[in-house]
Amino acid sequence: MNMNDLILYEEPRIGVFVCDCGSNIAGHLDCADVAEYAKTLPNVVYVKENLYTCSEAGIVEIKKAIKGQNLNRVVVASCSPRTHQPLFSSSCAEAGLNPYLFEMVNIRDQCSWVHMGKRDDATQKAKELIRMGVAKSAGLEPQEEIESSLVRKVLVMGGGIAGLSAAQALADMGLDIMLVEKTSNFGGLLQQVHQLDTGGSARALLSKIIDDVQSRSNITCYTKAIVKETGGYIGNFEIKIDTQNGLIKDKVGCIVVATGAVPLIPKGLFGYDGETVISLMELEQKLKKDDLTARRIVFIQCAGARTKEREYCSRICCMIGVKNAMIVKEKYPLIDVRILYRDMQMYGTHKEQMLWDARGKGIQFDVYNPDNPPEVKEGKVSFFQSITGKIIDLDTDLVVLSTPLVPRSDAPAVANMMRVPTDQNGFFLEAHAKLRPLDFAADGIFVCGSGRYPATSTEARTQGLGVASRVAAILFKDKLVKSAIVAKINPESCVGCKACLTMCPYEAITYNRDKRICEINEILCKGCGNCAATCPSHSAQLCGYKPEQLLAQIGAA
Amino acid sequence: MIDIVRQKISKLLSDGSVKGVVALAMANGHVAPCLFQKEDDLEPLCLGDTKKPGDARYPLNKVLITIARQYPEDVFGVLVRGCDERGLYVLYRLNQLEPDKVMTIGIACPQELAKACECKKPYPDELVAGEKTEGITQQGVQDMEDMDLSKRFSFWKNQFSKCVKCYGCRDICPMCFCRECSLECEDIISKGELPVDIPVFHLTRAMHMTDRCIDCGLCDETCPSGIPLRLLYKKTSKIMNAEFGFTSGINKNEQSPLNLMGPAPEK
Amino acid sequence: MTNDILVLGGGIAGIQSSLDLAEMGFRVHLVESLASIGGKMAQLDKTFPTNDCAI
Amino acid sequence: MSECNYLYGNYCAEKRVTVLSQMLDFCGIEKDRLRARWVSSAEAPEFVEEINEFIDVLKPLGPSPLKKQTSKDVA
Repeated sequence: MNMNDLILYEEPRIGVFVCDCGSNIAGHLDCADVAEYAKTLPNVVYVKENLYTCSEAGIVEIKKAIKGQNLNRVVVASCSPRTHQPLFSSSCAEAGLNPYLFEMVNIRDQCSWVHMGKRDDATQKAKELIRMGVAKSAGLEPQEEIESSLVRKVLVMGGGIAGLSAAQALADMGLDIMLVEKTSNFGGLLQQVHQLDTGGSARALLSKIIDDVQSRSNITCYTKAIVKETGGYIGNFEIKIDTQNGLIKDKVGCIVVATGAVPLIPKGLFGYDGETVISLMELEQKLKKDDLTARRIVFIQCAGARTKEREYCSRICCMIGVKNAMIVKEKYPLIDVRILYRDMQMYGTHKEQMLWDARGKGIQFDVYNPDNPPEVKEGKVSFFQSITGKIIDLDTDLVVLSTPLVPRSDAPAVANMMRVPTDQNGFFLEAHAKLRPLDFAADGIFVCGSGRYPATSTEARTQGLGVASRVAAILFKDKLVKSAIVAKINPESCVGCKACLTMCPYEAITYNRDKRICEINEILCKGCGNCAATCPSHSAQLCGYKPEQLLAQIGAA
Repeated sequence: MIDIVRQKISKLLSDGSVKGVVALAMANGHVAPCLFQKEDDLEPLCLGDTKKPGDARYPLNKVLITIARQYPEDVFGVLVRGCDERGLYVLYRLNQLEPDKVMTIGIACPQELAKACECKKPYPDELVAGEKTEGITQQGVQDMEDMDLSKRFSFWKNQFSKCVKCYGCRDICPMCFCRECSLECEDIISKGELPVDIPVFHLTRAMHMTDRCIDCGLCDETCPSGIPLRLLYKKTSKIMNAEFGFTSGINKNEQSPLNLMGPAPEK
Repeated sequence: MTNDILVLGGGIAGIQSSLDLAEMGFRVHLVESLASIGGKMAQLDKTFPTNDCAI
Repeated sequence: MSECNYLYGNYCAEKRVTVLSQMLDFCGIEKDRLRARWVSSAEAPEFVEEINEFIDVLKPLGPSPLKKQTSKDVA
């Protein structure tokens, strides 16, 4: 019997640490009273109130108490477990306590924040939440972390600027890369662009990167190829790629999704016909071919964006619109250029200056109202100018619609294959907007470029390089260690009804025909608990969230 | 009818297509489930009729599961009525029996039995003997729904209070096959206390029956306290049908919406 | 070549770089001119859009 | 709903809640006592609004007539 098993048979000795969070918590509820109350709870042998539990001093306090008071469970009542659970549980581990014997109670978000100004209520609720946390902690069991091996190879899906950049950076680190592009050319959306906002040619930038990528011996390029299947898990993904030379099966350690987005084709919007009313990307083509005969051009921004169907701001169209307006004006100074907009989104280095420069060049900007949008009719754009309160008619021979980038039509299929989520607009959704902006919640899969959200070429490249660093942080380790918060199936009670199997979004459950039971691959399991909720006989349970632990918590409520 | 059944069983056994047939036998004046393995031992075979047709019904599927667990590679025959066949479909879905390891001998129920069972489909898809008769339209659920909330509450509270926690409903149910049962989980159901936890005990069971109940009525027949359990499960079936267009046991290759990922299908 | 890396500035960018580099197995020296790391981010209370505590 | 980090879990839960709420109603228990809403961690005001609304619904209903007398108040 090892140490961990012994803990199960010991009486719980619970230590409770109540955090003031400066005045963030203590300002709105009586932490001292809460701490006093915690002392009265069953199995609680030690209680301490800290100014900042997460500070160096607070952590030392916890470690000291684990050793000095022989604690075998630790409860911290403070802020959000999402940000601080890792710190506290690893501190427990450093003091020799299994990190899974730690429980966190969120008395900041759930008490001081939501009941601000109701000190007594907030205090009372904090007591109740701690009572629940303590009840649950008594039933916690130590868990062993799961280790697995790693394949030092990376699959990059998408050969646009984001994917190319990721591949380049990963190749620099000496990793093997499989770069898969659906079309016959690398370069993605940037291929359609004429000039960059910095003045250089998009072609020149792309060629430089593509040549470099193609010259690397550790990057294998596949064009006209599609990733058919992805299975396995972080460190050991099994992939199938449909290439021009047949199906390729391989194993990779991480996957980068850089599948990009596409400009909306504004069919049915503002009289779009592809000739006198065109999209921004079609204008780029015209500029490329030096084929611009118009005398008066009107840009309409937010065409098809920030509407009922597409509520989001594609945020790069303002810059592209202004950039192109300036290129037109520089090349053909006699052309009359007007931009009709709702709001201007010109963020980042030099972009605000670019807007002023554009005005200086004689480009006219006018605000339109989305409730009363411009009308395009036979060589005329009419719009309601709110400043003057008049309808203005503009004679024009070319209308350019600034349309948003929209998710690719196959994005849902990719999301489905990789088992990653998309947001309400259909773009891929990262694990956490602040803490993990390039990671998916599914371990070992990353996202960069416009597949996540419309990005400029600079942003896409930055994200591509960033992803490389995230991947390297995983693949340069000797082995993988994974959280033990996974589901387990009791082989004794499982009747093999496969109900859990169909409910597992991560395909972590397989049916063992010989034993006639379902089994969980712990590396694939993300701990979502679907199986536990489905299993009729409670055979599938989520470690750390077993029914008896949760019911103890509810019972104490 | 019994002669056709006997012939069929005899044929299956003699040509070796099954290892045995689960059916009913009459012995010492009692009807009981029996595994017939020899064609010349079919004398006691019966269809459960004593005073009137089918008045001794047994969950033969349940017996079959036990046998199949022991002999997973062998094929067995089983005597099925409409309800039994529905049960088989659910058990195929839940991987408790494999379709290619089961041979059914389907018999249709006479109108009298269909009426007594309030059976919506008193014959199996694969029929060997008997004449198909009309299904019976059901009323109970609607009547209950028409009562007002407080009436319903006192009705069920009254009914559930009668429960003696004998687990008869679970033990007879052909759709119950778990090795460990939620109804014996002490965290949910307190032990050694009567009345049972109202409504936790019966609602837990009802929730587990949601996509499984094949409306055979054995629970009602079994309950010593006369609790109208079937009415409860009928309601779950009605919800499943109204919300997800699903009825358990009418399709051999059915999929339960509760065990499919993603949103409910469009109504 | 040594395997040591110097990161100048202990704001969110410097901290994240240091963490990722440390994960990769490098020895990182993170230098901050002030008494504590965290930079501008550490002065924020809650951050948009997740309302997480910045600290 | 489609933004769950665990992909489909919330849809699966929604289906079960649909059944349970109607079963409660069938047994004569106010189905308003059960409520499932999906509020992301970024939607604090929505969460507060939901809870307050739920409290307003629950208060007139009062404690459940089925609530057992327990000695859980340990303090």
